[in-house]
Amino acid sequence: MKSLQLFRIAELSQLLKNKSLPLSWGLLFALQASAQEKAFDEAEYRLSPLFGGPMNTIAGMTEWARDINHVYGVTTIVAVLVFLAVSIPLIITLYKFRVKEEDLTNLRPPKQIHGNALLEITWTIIPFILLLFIAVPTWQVIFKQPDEPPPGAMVVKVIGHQWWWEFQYPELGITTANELHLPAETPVFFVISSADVIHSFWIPQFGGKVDALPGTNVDNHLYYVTPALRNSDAVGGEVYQGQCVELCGLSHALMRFEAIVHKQDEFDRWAKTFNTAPVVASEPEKRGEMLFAQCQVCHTISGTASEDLEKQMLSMSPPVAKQGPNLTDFGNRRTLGAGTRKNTEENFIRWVKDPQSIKPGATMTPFDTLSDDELRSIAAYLRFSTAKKF
Amino acid sequence: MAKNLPRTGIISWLTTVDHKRIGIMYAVTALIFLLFGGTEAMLMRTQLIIPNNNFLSAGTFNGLVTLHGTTMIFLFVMPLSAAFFNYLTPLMIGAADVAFPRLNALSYWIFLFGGLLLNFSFVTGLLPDGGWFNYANLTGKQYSPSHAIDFWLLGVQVVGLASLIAAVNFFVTILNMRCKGMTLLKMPIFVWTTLVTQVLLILSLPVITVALFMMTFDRTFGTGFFDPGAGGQVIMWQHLFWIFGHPEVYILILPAMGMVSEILPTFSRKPLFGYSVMVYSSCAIGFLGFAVWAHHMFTTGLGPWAQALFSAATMLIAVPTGVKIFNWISTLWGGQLRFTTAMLFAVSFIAMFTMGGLSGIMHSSPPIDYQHQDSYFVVAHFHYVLYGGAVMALFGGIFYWFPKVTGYYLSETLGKIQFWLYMFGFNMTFFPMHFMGLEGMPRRIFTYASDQGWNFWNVLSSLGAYTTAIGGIVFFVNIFWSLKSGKKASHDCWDGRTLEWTLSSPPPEYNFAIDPEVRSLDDWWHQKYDGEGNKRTARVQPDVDPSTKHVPNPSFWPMVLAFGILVLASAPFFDAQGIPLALAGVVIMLVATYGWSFEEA
Amino acid sequence: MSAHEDVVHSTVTGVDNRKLSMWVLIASECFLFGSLIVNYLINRDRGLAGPTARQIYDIDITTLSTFDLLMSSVAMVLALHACQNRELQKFRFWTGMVVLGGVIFLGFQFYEFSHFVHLGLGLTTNVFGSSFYLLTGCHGAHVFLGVLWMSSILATSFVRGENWFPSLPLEVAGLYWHFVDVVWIIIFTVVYLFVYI
Amino acid sequence: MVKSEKSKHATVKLYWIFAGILCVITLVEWLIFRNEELRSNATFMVPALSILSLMKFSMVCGWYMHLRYDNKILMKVFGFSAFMAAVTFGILLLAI
Repeated sequence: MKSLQLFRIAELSQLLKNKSLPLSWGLLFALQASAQEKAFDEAEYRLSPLFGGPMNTIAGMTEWARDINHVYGVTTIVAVLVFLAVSIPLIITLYKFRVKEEDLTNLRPPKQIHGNALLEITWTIIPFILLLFIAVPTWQVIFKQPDEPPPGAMVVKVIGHQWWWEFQYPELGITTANELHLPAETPVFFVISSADVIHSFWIPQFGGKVDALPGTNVDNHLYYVTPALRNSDAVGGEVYQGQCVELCGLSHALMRFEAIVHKQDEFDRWAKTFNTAPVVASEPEKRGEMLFAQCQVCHTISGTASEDLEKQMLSMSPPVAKQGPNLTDFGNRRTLGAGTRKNTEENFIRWVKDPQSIKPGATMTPFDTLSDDELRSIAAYLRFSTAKKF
Repeated sequence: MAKNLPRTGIISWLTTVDHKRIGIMYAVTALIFLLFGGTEAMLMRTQLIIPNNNFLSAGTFNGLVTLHGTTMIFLFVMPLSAAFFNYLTPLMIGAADVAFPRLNALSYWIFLFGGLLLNFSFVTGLLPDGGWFNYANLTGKQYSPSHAIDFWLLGVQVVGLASLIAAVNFFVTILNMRCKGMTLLKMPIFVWTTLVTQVLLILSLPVITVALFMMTFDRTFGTGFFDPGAGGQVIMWQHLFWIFGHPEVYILILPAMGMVSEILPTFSRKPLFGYSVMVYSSCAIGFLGFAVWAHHMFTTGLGPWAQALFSAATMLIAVPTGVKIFNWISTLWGGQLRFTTAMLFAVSFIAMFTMGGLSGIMHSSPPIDYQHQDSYFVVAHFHYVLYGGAVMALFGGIFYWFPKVTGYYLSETLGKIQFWLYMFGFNMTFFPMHFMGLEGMPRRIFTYASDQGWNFWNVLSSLGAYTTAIGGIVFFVNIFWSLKSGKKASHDCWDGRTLEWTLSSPPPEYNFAIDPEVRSLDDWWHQKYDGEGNKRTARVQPDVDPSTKHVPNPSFWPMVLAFGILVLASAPFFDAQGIPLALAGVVIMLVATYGWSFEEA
Repeated sequence: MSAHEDVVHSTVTGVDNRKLSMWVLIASECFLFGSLIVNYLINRDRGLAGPTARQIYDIDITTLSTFDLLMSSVAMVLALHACQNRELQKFRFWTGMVVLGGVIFLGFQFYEFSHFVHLGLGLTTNVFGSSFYLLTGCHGAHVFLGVLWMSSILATSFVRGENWFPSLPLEVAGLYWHFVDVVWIIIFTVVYLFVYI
Repeated sequence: MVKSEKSKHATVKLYWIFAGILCVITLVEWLIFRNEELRSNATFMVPALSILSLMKFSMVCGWYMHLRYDNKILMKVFGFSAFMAAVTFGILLLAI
């Protein structure tokens, strides 16, 4: 246990200064024990905007999200109007009919009115009409989601695991994890399921969430056309953020992923090079490749022995799936640990040595017996050999 | 034996079957559990005040999420409502006690033991961490191997049993024990909402009982009801849970609505506007409440038709609710409004509940729900309903009836300080949560990164939570101060309208010396004022020699029987070694039932 | 049973508190058995291993036990009738018959359960079995409680002597007993007779 | 307000008649089930046996439990809950 320390007062005070809030409140609770690591790494603490963060539901980048926002907009208008219709009369009443306690003894009670049928019927009927304004667009949107992949749609299988995401492209023969690569302006049909407990698949800017349920014949679907690129010259794609939104155990908060939208030709190149074998160039990478033999029980890299092992395991009866995420394009990934850390050597080594310190409850075995040199070799192999240019 | 039990001192409280004392015990217990639930909330808000915080571990946070929700619902709001049912229902309908006084005591003891069982998880360090909804299959043996989840399952099971017994008791009391002249449509509105609440409890609790049994079987005996690997379905738990869970929402809010409907007329000196419509709308809310459960499951892939129908049914609930809100405002209109603390809480209920109701209508639309489900927007929504709504009304009720129960007013000064701290703190805590939700912050996450746009709102929210905590401390100080040196209250201390105000404060053990008889709704008011509003002499209930009135005998057996249930419910924690414990529990229950049967009531 | 057991208290609705509360409990049980039956229907064909419903149900035995439970209901109304008419021998006889009917039913159920276990369907074999045992076991537990209740009335009758005619407690117990019978009527149709649908 | 309920109960003879009908219905149900073609025919079985079952149900509830003679409030309590249970679980069967 580390000793008690003042937690990041500087950060808090900066925050409070910028927003000119009374600092004294925060200081009261500024004591905390610092026993564990931060969950996400942060190069610098920065103030993100109040609205329009990476997970915002308002931006609506796809047609589907905009449909939802349309219903939301209409409903919000109705709600605000109703709120005004309640609060203004309420405030007027409270102001108009207030009486001082000491005057009360001299006052006769007011007229004892027991009701007014006409008024009560009126405010029974008006909500009905208002509800229609919400109900009609609601029903229009509900029925927009197809049951089957529409012709021309790309199918992506989304599988939730404790606590990472698996993405399969059956038409392209690709299996990857925690990074969802999508071509721009393309219809995509997601088939969503879970390998263990219930998760929920959500990219807020693309539209609503859908639960990932475990079991057979319980796949859920989601369909939309991916957004156009905001900057048509974007190299490496444009990144959107997603996260699991159903309580799925200890590290539920640490189950993020990124959706990366590419130009069509860039996506095609990504798909084409994806399954090519890693290029092992330097000496540490070679050592790393050897050491990876103990990782392949759980992880697969296409074009290596680990892929053959996976095929073997899947052909057994009953088939055995590998427990860990597919690492074929690990070198290209921006993050590790399902979007919790940047993909740096330091973070990588920390992860392999002690995954649970980053992600409580993670099922990966801690490889804390490996020497620093071995760890750096595996890092080199995974971070450089699998980083394929596309 | 029973007759010789003392009527004062600690033993008298353990053996009491007096509905008023049981009501007080419910209230005290609920307020103690409020301290638990509140502390849990403060710890969570402290963890979330800054991004990437490590004040709490992931496991502790998930446990606190679960226990906060469960405690606040099952161990605070429900029993505090039950405290009011207990204390007020017999007084309002002019009865000497409830229909089954000993069963009433049994309910309390079962509830207490259930609450203790749930919170015993703190002692063992195994906090149940499946959320208050305890979704399968995360909570199955495979993914939650320790006994943590069992604390939740068995605790809720036991508390549910208490509610069921109490519900049967109050239903029969209200139907059968009304005084002369009190037809159903002359009952105070609080009694009506109590009645509807009991119906909801009677019909919905068995469903959660079955669901809890199924999960207990899954975890204890290895069945696979909710295990996809064995052919079970995880979605079945959600259906069963929400068939109970949605009526449960109305179980929490209807008593609050009833209290507000009692407080507003008193402090505006006008009758409740549209009494009969208020009655029908309460019934309509209760009835529709059974047909909307799947709106909690819009993202689980119900299919468009089910979504359309459940969303339509959900929207319909807005109609009776809206009627209520406008009727409350009309009650105030033209009145003589006295802003006592009770009145302030009741008025704030209208405003806060409206906000919660409106964000509720938003979620009745599945597309909006796809975006808001399991985000902080939902957290904001239901706290506006249950905290801004139910809890504010309950505090209003405490301020309103405290003088009746104890004979002393609560301090108005401290009360108003508490009220404004609550109003300010509550809105500061939960209004920003709408924005967190719109910014995509998921519920039940123990930490978040700093670049998500959630930082500012979280700071605001946590500071608001601390403000309410101070309000809570003021409240507890108020109680102790007022009991010691508060202003003494007379019979009819607020110029009330219902029968309990004809009794002394506190009322005698036998309640009514003369059996009351009513001619109209708000009979007591009409005894005090003629049609022109001129005061006339009305007689309060006289005090008589208690020995001339029959009151039910105290009994130990309810507590013993409840203890037997606790012993039985503890058996699964000991796995195979639990069988003798279970048998011991059954034996205790049988002995208690035997003793109970042959004891003079 | 308290000293006041046969005093019908004056109530607003005219129904004694105990009787009304039994009906309210029955109302609650509708939801209890409703969810158990629906759970059975949903899980009936979802068993991944072990025998299926069609393979193991024995309709002849179940018809007999249904018949037995129906007859115990007849005994129940006759016992109540005798009690109300203060006919001691008949009251004791028919109350005894109710107990006997319940015990025979439990015997049938014990036979059925052990037969199924013998055929390879345990509580945890598959979700069909779990749902079946949960539903019929819960019903059986109700019957068992009824048997305890009725035998305690019978025993009390012998203790209290020939002037003890507990019409109201017997009527309340009877309501419970009949409701358990009614539940079985539904279970018999939905669980056993619909097995091929 | 205490009503004398004894006078309104059915007679012993009626109880025995109903017992006979209950047995006959059960026998008919058993016979139908013995027919291997009929028992897997859902369009026949579900309505036919539901009606038979409901007949038994209403006989026991109405006469043996005295609902027909007794205070109407009991009918309301039981009818409402049975109706609510049927609707709720009907919806559940359709929705799942």
